[in-house]
Amino acid sequence: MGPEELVERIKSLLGDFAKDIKIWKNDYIEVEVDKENIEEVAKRMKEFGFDHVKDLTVVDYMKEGFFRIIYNLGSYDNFELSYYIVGIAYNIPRDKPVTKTLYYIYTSADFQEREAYEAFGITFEGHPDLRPVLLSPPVAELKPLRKDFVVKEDPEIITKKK
Amino acid sequence: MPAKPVNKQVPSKGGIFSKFKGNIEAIAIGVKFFFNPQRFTLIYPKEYIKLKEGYRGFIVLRKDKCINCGSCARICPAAAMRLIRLPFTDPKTGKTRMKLWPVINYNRCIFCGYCVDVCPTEALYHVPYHDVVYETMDIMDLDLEMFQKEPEWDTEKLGLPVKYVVDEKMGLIKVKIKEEGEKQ
Amino acid sequence: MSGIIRTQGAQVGFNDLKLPGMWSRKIGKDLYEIFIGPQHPGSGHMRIVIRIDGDVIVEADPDMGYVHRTMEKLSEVRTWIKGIPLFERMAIHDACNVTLPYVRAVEKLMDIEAPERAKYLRVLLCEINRIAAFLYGFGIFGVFLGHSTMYMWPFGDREVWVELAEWLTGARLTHSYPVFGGVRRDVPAGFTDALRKAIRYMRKRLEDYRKIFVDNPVIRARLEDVGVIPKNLAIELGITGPNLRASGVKYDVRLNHPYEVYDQLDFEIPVFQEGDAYARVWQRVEEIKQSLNILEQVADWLDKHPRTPILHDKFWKTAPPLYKKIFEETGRAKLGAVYAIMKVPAGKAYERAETARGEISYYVESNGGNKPYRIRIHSASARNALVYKYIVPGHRVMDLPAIYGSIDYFPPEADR
Amino acid sequence: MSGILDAIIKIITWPPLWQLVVLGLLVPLGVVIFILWFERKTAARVQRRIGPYHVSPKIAGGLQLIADLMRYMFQEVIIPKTVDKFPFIVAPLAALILSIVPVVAIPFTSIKAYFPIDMSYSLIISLALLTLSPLFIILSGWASNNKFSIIGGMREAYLITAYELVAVLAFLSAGAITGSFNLVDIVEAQSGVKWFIILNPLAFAAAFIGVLLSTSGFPFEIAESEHEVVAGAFTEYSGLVYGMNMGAAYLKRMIFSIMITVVFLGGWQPYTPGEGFIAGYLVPSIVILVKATILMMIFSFFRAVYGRYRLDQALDIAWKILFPLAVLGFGLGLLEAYLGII
Repeated sequence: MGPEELVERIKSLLGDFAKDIKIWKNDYIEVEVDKENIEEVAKRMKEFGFDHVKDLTVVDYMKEGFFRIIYNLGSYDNFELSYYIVGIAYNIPRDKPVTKTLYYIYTSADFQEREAYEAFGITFEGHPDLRPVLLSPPVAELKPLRKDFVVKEDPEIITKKK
Repeated sequence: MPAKPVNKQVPSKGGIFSKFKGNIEAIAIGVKFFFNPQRFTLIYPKEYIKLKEGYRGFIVLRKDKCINCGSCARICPAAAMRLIRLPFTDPKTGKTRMKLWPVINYNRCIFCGYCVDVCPTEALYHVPYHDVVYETMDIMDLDLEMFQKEPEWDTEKLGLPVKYVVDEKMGLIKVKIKEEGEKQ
Repeated sequence: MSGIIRTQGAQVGFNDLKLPGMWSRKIGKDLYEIFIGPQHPGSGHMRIVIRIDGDVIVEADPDMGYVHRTMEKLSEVRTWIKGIPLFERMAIHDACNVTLPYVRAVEKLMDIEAPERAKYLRVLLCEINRIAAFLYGFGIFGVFLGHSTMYMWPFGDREVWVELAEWLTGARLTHSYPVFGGVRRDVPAGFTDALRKAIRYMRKRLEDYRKIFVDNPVIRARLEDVGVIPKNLAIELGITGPNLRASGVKYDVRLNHPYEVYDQLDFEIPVFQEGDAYARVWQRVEEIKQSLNILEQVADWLDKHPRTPILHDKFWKTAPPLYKKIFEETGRAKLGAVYAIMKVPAGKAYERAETARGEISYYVESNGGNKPYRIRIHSASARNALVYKYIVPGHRVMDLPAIYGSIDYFPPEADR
Repeated sequence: MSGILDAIIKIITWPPLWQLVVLGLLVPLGVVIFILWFERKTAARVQRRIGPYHVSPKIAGGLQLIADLMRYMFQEVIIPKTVDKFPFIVAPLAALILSIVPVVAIPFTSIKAYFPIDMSYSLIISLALLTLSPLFIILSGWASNNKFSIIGGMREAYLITAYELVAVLAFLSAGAITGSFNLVDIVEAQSGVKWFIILNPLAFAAAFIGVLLSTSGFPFEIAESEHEVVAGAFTEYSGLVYGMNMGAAYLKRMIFSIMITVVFLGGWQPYTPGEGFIAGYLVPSIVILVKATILMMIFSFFRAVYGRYRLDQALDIAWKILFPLAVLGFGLGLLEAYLGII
């Protein structure tokens, strides 16, 4: 199954929910949806054969003012689908980072939603155990993966010592 | 030809006989190694491993080859390599100019060897050892003069050089290297 | 979905005991709470909070993050090449496997591909790393079950593979071997012979392992029917790697999304059906055997083919004569200065690879600059950590080390 | 002059003192130190290592154990604030003493003059004393007031129920064969090659595994299992007190080994005690100690080849395999007594 064919099938599966579908580098398909429909989309994708969340990525577009939440779905059981990763992406505003959890559809998203919560401060409504997983609570409050948390990496390659 | 999945089975649980056999086998192999231990321990300060050529150990600068390009400092992932501005007198023209020279901070170095690989004139090279002792953290931050010397390797004075050779029976065997490079 | 025990009652920010800066929670009166870790001999750099009723665990809460090094954030402030030594610190004994998808993702964005010889060399180091990592896992597993010989033997035999990796790359563990467009060194003279010897040695040793550990009745008693992950639950939780295949799922990135030259090599993906800790041990034994097969084929290929450039033409065409001379003499491919200031075209790429502990995936996004815009890593151990929460409850306290060891959890990899 | 010397020798060789201090404490202590060294060396050989080496390379690291002993002796003894101090300190001491005491009931010779206490129920007395010391391990775990200690203590308590009956039954089967609970009679009955290990291998196997269980030897090192309960009941102990705890386990194993030697391995047979101190007391006790040491070496070899069983599996083994085995051994003993093999 070529990527184009998969895109067609996803289009017919999701109908109007899919706002935009892009193919990146032949094996990564990014499907843009709306925040409101995410649960329905996830349910349909799971029935379609994408049975687990490979990873949950949040990208901070600080200048544009939104977070892009991407559930990268993969398949274990279906050999043809397992070649592809489908990223279900939707945007939420930076100043109100609240969204719905997919924990009850994809159990594999459990810790990853906690990670997104600690690193970006995104609240997943309905997640039963939303607390930091890697960071300690005081550090998690700084939301370290947001772009406005700046890490000072010494860019200077010329030293003045000695 | 791609990989193919193959279904496998764990051995069945078996009865008392297979349990008995398992116990006997375990004890037998224990006894076998008890009488023939096959060890290859390195007795460290008394022996040391003479590492192979190409080992990424400490880094030394050949100043005469350096063209002051700064690539090494730019590629250093740990920010251990830095450039320092020092006057340099050109032996041909006799003019003195300020130039940028690399210096290394071994507090930070991770021995990835990118600097050596990226150097366009092979002005940097690895010495094949890594067990060097510095007395304080300060002197690990080398200056240009120290950076040109191979660090002092005390292990060499204390012990005998050995090397490990991959062997079919033992895995690794310890081979003593004689002074002249003869093998025992 | 069935069989999953969902934790109840935990709310965001609960702090029953009013402790500053930490979460705390009251537990039932007849429960006993034990902290396994982080300074516990039975844990790695992590903590598992278990609540036990008698000898049976009723709830387990893995508390990771003790070796979190903010790799995703750090990579955003460093140039592209600096990511390689950074990411391989996730699992230093599995360095090539862990960094390879990152390198490949960046190569995808740059639309380049490594030369064939470099691909074979990558596979060579990947499989050496895989075997070494499996042996490492066996060692930890052995000591968790109190079997000290199984601790020492794999660690000693791992030395063979570490020695080979050192010979090939110049470093015992953190090889930083693959770079964008190829690898850094060609095989030294005499390497393939030593490799073949090591392969034959390892095959023999696996039989020894079987006798003293895998078929040992004590160990079998500890592992059989312990930590069973049924197939549907394994898929649901997104378990990965040998743990997944031991549960009967035919999924291996080398099979489903072949990378480098894995589609040209002849090897098997062993799959077990039982899904218990004992099947996971056998899974690893079988995978070592397959890795040895792969290594044999790679050694044959390398013997047949003379030395050709191991960096992509984009980098190697412009290389000065000195570089080519050094490559001919020593096999070291020197890197062009462009690596330090390289820019990667804007775009997104998703790449994964099969490490010793399972699938690692990288989401790489570039905005065309000399630094990544966003890199998301999800490592195998991080995915397997769900096992503690969903599989451990219902087992006895003494099963915890058995399950911990059998899923080969490696905290530094999970914490990133 | 010679009178004083004689008096001193007489005091030292006074059977109760000699037996308790020399045969009960000093010699086993020496054997335990040797066994600890042997255990480490054995494990090292099987595991392709060198083991203790750097302290004294010429005698294969033999002084390493002395160094370790010194370390335990001079280490600070930390008594945490939260522990119950009196039982915390007394429990390991009591456990240590109780592991040695059974030796007063074990005869090392058949000459009556050299019995510390002459009694006809020595088998039962020594067994009863031997099974006392684990109570104090439970006590020390309890007194430590630490979660791991309490779990370790509870595990020990479970194990007691498992091995006590097995060990007692297995040893008593010797009494069934001979019709006497006097250890001297039991040894005398094993003259020639009629050792009870040959006559009654079932009881011997049960006793052997029972001893492994009771002294937490591999594969039954469960109560101190490092990977769940840190050091079990001894988690909070340090320094000399910890060393006492550990020493008690090994001393107990030594005394158990002596018991097995006497009951199953023919005691001082094939040697027949003669007249005088040396021929009548010293040589037979050496024979017994050598046999016991070999037994100890076999026990410690298991460390190199086995992991540990789970607690419930150990109990399973004890109740489902060892207990029937011990009963069968007892029955076999009765049968042999009935047939008059002895």
